[in-house]
Amino acid sequence: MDIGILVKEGPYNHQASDTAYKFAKAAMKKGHRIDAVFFYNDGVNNASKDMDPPQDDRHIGNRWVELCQKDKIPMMVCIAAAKRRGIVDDVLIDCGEITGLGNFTDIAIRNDRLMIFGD
Amino acid sequence: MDIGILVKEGPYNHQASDTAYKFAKAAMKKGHRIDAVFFYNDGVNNASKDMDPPQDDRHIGNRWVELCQKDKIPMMVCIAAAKRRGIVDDVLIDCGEITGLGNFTDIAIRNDRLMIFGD
Amino acid sequence: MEDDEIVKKIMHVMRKAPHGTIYTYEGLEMILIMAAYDQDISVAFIDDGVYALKKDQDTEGLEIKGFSKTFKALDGYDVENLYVDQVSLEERGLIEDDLLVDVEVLSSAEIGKIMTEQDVVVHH
Amino acid sequence: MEDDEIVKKIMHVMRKAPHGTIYTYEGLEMILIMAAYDQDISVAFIDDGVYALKKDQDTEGLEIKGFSKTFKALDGYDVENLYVDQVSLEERGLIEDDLLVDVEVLSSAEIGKIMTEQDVVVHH
Amino acid sequence: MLHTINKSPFGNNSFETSTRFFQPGDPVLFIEDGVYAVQANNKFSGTLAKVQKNNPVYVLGPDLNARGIGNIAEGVTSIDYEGFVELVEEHQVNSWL
Amino acid sequence: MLHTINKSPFGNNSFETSTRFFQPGDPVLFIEDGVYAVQANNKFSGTLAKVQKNNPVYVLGPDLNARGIGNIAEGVTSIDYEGFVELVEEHQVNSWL
Repeated sequence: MDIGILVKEGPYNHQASDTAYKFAKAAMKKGHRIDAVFFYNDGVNNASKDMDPPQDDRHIGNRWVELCQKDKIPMMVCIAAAKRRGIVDDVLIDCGEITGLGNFTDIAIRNDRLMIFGD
Repeated sequence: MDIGILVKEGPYNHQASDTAYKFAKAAMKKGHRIDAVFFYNDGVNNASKDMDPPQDDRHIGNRWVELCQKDKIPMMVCIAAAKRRGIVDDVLIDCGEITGLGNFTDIAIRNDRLMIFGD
Repeated sequence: MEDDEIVKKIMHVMRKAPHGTIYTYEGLEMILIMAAYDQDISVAFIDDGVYALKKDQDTEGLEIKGFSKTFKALDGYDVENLYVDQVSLEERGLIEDDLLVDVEVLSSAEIGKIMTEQDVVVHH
Repeated sequence: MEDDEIVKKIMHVMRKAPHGTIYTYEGLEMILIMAAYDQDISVAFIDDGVYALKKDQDTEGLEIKGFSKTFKALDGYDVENLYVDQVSLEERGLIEDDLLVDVEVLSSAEIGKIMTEQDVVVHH
Repeated sequence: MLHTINKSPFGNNSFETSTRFFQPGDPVLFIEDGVYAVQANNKFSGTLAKVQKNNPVYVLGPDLNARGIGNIAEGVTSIDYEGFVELVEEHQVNSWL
Repeated sequence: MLHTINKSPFGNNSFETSTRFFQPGDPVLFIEDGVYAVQANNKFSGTLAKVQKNNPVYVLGPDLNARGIGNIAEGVTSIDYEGFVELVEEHQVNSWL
């Protein structure tokens, strides 16, 4: 199955990013394809490259980079939501891309499922 | 009266930043002193210098800079909360300062009131 | 594009109050973009989401950008299926005439049935 | 410092469930720092905040850092006034023995009275 | 002690919970999405009326206007941000987030 | 259609509201703070029992464990993330945020 993922909350403050990641890993393990992860609302803060959590905690930013680099899943950030919140190219994680809601619409349309994680 | 302010949510996504700003302006108008604004939890995202909201909307980042530069109110960002979320010196608004919860404790102790805005 | 001929049923659900959080506003921005894609789009207003349609909203005193009137534009974008949950309206002491736009007031069961027919449901 | 001799009554209120959001965890971090400042600190657990003290929390399956055991350390920091709202406990089918630490279970009115005596109340 | 409530009573339990903790005479101020609690004739009118027996109730007018809520319960005082500051001058603050 | 609920029923109305919209047979999955809804013998046990008459109820085990909730209502099936994926294979998804 092809699955799109929408993340609507920022890292650490809400569990949404964690659940989305764990779901994506489990889905791939079962042979499904994750088409893209799209960040909206405060979710755009997931794409910040400068997260530096305590050593004994998970690194949410690195998880997205891993999914992108190893599993070739595009990490898309909504430009309108990102501009409001100060997420610009300079602070973006490797292989994060700033894009529009049109791309999100394509994701919603072309996949078998759209999984939404938020608050 | 001396008033400390704690902001616990990020800009735009929640009204907390707006209410805090409007309260601070009204308090100063009535002759009170705002001792400091401290950002905690997702509130640290208020200190991002790169916000670029639509022209016809308010600019929350610039409001904090104005309070800091014109009214000399320190804008303090909790280091632990900021590191988790990728708020580092490079992305900080002018005159924002990254500091610790010890400074917040001082703010809570030395002021007549602590005003808290969040979700 | 490959998706040109796919028409999916996409429902947006507004369940939060306007202004206290951005979800309704950014939800509306998403709907306006999606409306250009010739999909079968509907919007359901449930719980505090019905307050998004309340007449007479004036955000000037907050210095926050208002957007309630944008709901009136949905019709022009061919987003015509606006469902309002009757229980939500009644709990809030509101009637249809309190709302900015023409809507279909339905029972929760009726909206629930339409929900199950969707390919995608997005809560804002 | 100028504040050396001021002792203020500061109450932290935990009202949210752990793990779904970070408020409880970052609230606890704040309390641990404040505890070093010789203030009169108390913590009230109300609503889902009582779940923060539930025994047997194991976050390994979420790969999220657990922190419930840190509540046990509060005693060592001289944060000894831990109040739990009885109604909140009962609504959740919990008893004192379900909690990780020794607490004082009080009525809402009793906690309300203590609240009014505070210089600062911080909800997390 | 001034209690502020900033969440809609429909979506969140903070209003209903907070009422258990109010002391007689404590002023209560509704702000942000909390202002829906003072809308006349809604599901929470009974809860609000009970609070009003022992507590003066205020609402932040700019938040009401933003939400188009013109019809508020009798006895509720609408104030602006300066009125908010005046309440804070008189009382310590308990913000029910 | 699979319904997921991620908020505590105590703090937020999403569980109670969602029940009005479930169609008979729709599976319901509690995740994140939503899992408190399946804790045995709490305030929402009656609401849950009513849902169970018409809908199979699942809960995400890792979220239960994280919260130390060992005692869950009879008839609720605990699953892991792979079980979550299996439900998604079978159904379109409605996440009640």
